[in-house]
Amino acid sequence: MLRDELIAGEQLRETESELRGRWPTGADADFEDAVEFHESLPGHKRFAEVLESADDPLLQPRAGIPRLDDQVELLRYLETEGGADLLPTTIDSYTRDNEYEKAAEGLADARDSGDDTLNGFPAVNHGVDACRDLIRSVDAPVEVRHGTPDARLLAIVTLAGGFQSFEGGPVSYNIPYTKEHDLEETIEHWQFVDRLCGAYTERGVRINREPFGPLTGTLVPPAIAIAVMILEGLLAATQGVRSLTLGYGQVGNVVQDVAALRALRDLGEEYLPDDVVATTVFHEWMGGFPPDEARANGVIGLGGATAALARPDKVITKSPQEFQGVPTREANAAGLRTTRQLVDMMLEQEIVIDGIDEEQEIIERTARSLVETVFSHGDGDVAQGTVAAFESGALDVPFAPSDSAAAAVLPARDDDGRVRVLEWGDLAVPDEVKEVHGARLDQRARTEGRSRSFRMVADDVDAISDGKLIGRPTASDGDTGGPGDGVGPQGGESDAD
Amino acid sequence: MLRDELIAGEQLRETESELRGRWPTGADADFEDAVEFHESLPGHKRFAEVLESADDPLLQPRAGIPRLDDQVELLRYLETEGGADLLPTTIDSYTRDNEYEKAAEGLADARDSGDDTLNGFPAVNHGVDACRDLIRSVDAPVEVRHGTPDARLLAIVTLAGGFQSFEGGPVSYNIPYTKEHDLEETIEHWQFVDRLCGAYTERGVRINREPFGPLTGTLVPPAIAIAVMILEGLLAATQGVRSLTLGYGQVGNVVQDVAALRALRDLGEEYLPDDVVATTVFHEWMGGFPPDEARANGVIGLGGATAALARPDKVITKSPQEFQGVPTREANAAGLRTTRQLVDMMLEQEIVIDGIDEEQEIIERTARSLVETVFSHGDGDVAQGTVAAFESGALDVPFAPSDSAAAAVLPARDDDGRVRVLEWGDLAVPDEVKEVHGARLDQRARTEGRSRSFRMVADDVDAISDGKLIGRPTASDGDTGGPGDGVGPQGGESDAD
Amino acid sequence: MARIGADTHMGQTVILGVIGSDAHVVGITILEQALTAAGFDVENLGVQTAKAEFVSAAAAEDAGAVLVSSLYGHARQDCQGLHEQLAEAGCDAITYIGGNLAVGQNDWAETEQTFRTLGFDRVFDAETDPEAVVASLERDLDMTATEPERASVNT
Amino acid sequence: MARIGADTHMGQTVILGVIGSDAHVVGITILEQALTAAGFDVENLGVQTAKAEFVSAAAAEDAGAVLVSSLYGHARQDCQGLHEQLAEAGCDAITYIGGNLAVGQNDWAETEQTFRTLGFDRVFDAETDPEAVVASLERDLDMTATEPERASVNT
Ligand code: B12
Ligand code: B12
Repeated sequence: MLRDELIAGEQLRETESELRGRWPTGADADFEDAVEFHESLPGHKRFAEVLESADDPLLQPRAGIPRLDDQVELLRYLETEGGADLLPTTIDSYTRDNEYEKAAEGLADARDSGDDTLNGFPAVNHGVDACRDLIRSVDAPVEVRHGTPDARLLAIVTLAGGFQSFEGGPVSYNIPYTKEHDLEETIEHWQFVDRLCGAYTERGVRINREPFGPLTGTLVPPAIAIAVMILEGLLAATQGVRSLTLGYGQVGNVVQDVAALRALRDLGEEYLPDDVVATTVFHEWMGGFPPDEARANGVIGLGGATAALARPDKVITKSPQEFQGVPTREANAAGLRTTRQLVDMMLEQEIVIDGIDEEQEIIERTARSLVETVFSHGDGDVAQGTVAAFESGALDVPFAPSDSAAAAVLPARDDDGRVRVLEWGDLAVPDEVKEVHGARLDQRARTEGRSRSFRMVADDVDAISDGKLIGRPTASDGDTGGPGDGVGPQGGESDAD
Repeated sequence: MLRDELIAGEQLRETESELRGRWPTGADADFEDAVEFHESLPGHKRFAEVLESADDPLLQPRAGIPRLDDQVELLRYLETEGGADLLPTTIDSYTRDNEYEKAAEGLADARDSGDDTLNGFPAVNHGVDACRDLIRSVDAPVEVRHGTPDARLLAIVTLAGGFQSFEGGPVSYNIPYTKEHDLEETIEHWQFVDRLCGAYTERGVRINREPFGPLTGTLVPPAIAIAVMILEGLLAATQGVRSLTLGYGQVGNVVQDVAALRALRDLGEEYLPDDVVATTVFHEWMGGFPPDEARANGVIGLGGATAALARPDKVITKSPQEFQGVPTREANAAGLRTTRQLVDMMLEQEIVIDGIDEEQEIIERTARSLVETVFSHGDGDVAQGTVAAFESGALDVPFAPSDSAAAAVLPARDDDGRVRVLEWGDLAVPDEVKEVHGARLDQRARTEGRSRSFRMVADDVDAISDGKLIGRPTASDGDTGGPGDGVGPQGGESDAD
Repeated sequence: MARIGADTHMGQTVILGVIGSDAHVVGITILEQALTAAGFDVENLGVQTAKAEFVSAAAAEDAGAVLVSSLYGHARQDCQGLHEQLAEAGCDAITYIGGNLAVGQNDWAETEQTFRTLGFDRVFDAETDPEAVVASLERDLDMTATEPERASVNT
Repeated sequence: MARIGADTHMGQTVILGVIGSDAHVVGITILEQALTAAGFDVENLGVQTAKAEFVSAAAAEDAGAVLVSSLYGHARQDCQGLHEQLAEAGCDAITYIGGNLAVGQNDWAETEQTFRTLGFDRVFDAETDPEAVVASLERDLDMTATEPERASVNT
């Protein structure tokens, strides 16, 4: 039965060897050999060390394309031309689905055609040696970024391949990323991943783990994201992970973002064991971007400015081409440099903003209540509690596509642009908190002269891509019309009839 | 003798008719006819009305190219693709020097070659009808932006041509813009310009006047800029100007910028007559830009964010190509949209920053002392006092190229990035204020382990273009080396030897 | 655009889903809401929906339209053969596809052509306003009612 | 770069100024400071300096180098004939130009060629680090001392 307990060494080895048989490249992933490879890496390629010892926020982009040499070139470009401090390798969707066969086809196709026919780097297909080539060819630490519910084989191959940081977690890579994966099973799979990282850690190779904070990226109430980070952090710590980077995705309201980052840091310290080094990562806006690079630069600008105020350990940058598709390397590097300029210009300034403590207090209260409900749902066992709490809806994520989540929570912005909750579903939150949210949303409803409804949610989802923070009704919206997009009809269809 | 007194109607007419004879196009600038043309303009082309009645900051770019049809096309583009609320027409350098002959050559050259061989729109050469064509062809109010010490003929032609706002002033378009123009004479020339605007105003055509707040654009201490704005505002008010937009150029420290904008607004209200409607304009960073569009977008981002916090009535935007040269229209529009996105995302948020009152207090105290010294230098006459105060150095502008200014004041940033004064020259500032600045600069010197010197100034001048706010010494700087550029040697020379 | 009463499209079932292993759910959530508000009967298959699921749902409901969403960049691969399977199942529904249809910064005209060739009646980019989808569907579904030969275009 | 003692260049007068009606003063202020610190005798003519003033100052001081700055986009027009006038005045100084040398977003190679053709020995863009100017001057002025034929390049 699923329990939040250390996987026995024997079981680890057994599962590992079974998994290594699932795809030919698994055979090369020898643990001892891997430890040796990691030990051969210089200090500036050791992810946990570099991140934990940095004075200022480090910048990291997202980037992954199918072919090895292209990926190396891309990463080098982001390092030299973008000034990235930490590098990523984003994995393709087929690999995330464990469809290595399809990924192989895609990779072959990419090699033949020269096109990027996969949306990421199929690391399992490339195998251990190719990964080591990649690690050797760049000058910064590299993280595996993906979205894989069952990332066990991916972890085996990439960690043996010299990657020192691994993104994801059982909740954050299930709930936003899949429909049918069972949450209980996903937790088991991630316990294996964390245990593997723990095994490296025991041998002195402190693999960094980074739960994916932004979740669905779309108006996620900070407390929900923070609770998930704490839970995944606890599960990872049990398996021996000692370097944890807790994540948070910008919501766009400066006070709320700074408060949330602080709450994340404080609750991380409070809940995680003392022998874990916890750092934080701030993701620039993860929701829908404006379909215009100039406006997108404005969104990135607010991200950089917020990062400078919130001072996370790491910032994941966006590119001005986010709306359109996987960015060119130039656009990706541009996003890094725009962010860097803003962060560096603001970092030396002392800017103290009012009202952060109050917001932090309400975020912490809510997040604590969610974490505690998981404890009680599982009679003290975090693994069991997480499954049970999602089942009951006591823990929930808005816009979650997963069958394992109720997705009954609906967020909307208040009159100040802070993300509040419009529909709570069965979320385990104290009544006083609900009252605060309700009052704020009522205030917005009054300002806008309309009632609280899904229309607000739909309008808010589009707001930033339409150039505003809050999805106010526009003059052109009819009384019974569809969701206003704030800018009026745009874009669209293209048909030749 | 120069006095701050209303120019008599007769003298206005006399000077006007003399000036109209200086260049053939002057003949068409008939005042009565012009009043009629202005009256024919719809409300949304009336500059003062549009600006003064706006709820949110309006955005305006800079833009001027030689040929009329190109300029119209450019302005329309900035309106439709950039979303500019207010339009500019930037005048070329020859016209600014009253070298209409050379401007004519440049214009002919531009027409022949199709190249933009002038750095702006030679409005005097184009004449009244062409200006009216321009005004008719666009859908927003248009301002004349220039840098002309003797702008009398330019004002005659452009105001008759339907422009409703006119930038500049006797100090702000002399001290930063010329070497040899005599300040006393420049004041007389601007009294004429203001009187002409006043004459339109009396007839119901409220011409908006905008003293140029950024001055040399380079680390100008806010109090100096504000004092100049008050003085130019007073001089303009005497001549009957009733719509005044006081300007301020971003220094890059958020607290100082917000404080300065507030001080400008408050002192404007305090010193200017009640019948003047005073508005404010915030210029995005006017100093050296990074030689990289992505980084430039970061600078623009901080400008937009600061504008959203300071809430001026108008924002003058920069383009990501500022470093390189006159921007393409696409880049110009991009600067507008990046700013718009940031402003709109932040405007609905209430962000209250600490310490603004203290900074505002010190800025106001300093600015007041400068304004008062002018009053006393002139025995109560602002015009005389301005000349005398610049002569004595009691009023001064850093990096002023003009022989009329001492340019003895040297600014440098403190440890928080606020602009302070390193060398005061004879600036009329209370000792307590000097002590505050001194203490702050000493603190920086200690942080950097070097003494206060011109090196700091040089480093600060380059800092933003090198990616930082403060010009800290870098590891690569030798003890006796030249000014560090923060990024290391770059750019440069290109020789074929 | 004049709004058409909410009951006009009663009975016109529209199948909606995200194809392949794509999990981007926000777009179809918004679309479902807009279509429902406009009176369509929407069957939302959710994310990560296989081709076969689209086909069987369309056949079972005798759907007027099949709306395929794809954001993650693998749309072309995922839609291969969809129209052949729909035809085999005797389904003559109008088919739309929308979202972010290519990996990377591709040329839209090219992308559009790709999906027209695959058999889609209309191809929508990611800037699509939900109201535009409603308007198109209203047009196309009324059209199929009066001009039945329209269906042959798809088979 | 190893620094050369501050007295090395004593007596080597360098003329510095902004040409035409350009008033951008910050660049030459920084350059003056760097050149002075490096031991050059700098005669700073300031902004809005006419061609003739450059020529008479260079002749009067028997200058080793004439440094022309231009930021505002009219450099080409403003420098027309400068080298001919310098030659007439019997001045064989090294000439540099630097700053923002064209209106708009021009191609640098083309811009550089324009000013080489006008007679400048070196052309510097606006990214120039003052230390690079010092280094070039040190090189070029020492060179003229030992290789006098260098001057003929300019006449
Ligand atoms: C939020 C988001 C996520 C969230 C999704 C959460 C969730 N479960 O929904 C998370 C973070 C989990 C995520 C994951 C991934 N994402 Co994502 N994501 C986005 C983002 C930022 C916004 C999407 C969104 O919600 N928009 C708001 C909604 C309302 O708009 P929409 O989805 O576009 O839908 C509208 C229209 O497109 C249209 N429409 C959509 N479908 C249809 C169908 C029809 C028939 C019609 C008529 C119209 C229509 O109407 C809708 C309503 O207006 C976009 C970039 C962007 N657009 O800014 C990237 C983006 C779509 N993602 C991308 C990628 C690559 C991924 C990943 C593969 C990799 C990764 N980054 O981890 C994974 C994929 C996981 C998976 N298996 O699917 C790429 C796709 C690249 C491409 N196509 O070339 C994008 C463009 C980002 C980028 N620039 O790289 N993502
Ligand atoms: C500050 C500034 C102003 C201030 C100048 C105040 C003053 N009196 O100095 C003000 C606001 C008054 C101003 C006015 C104008 N400006 Co202006 N200004 C700038 C800005 C933002 C910074 C210039 C600066 O001080 N840089 C910092 C110093 C340290 O660097 P620098 O000047 O480039 O000098 C360095 C190098 O270029 C090099 N260098 C310079 N000269 C030389 C010479 C030699 C021999 C060598 C070796 C090296 C060298 O070394 C220097 C030290 O590192 C630039 C854009 C930018 N660069 O970001 C525009 C810019 C130069 N201005 C421009 C223009 C058009 C004008 C105006 C005509 C129009 C206007 N906007 O009002 C007027 C001109 C007035 C006039 N008669 O000259 C354009 C020029 C366009 C072009 N060349 O294509 C620019 C590029 C802005 C733009 N993108 O449109 N400006």
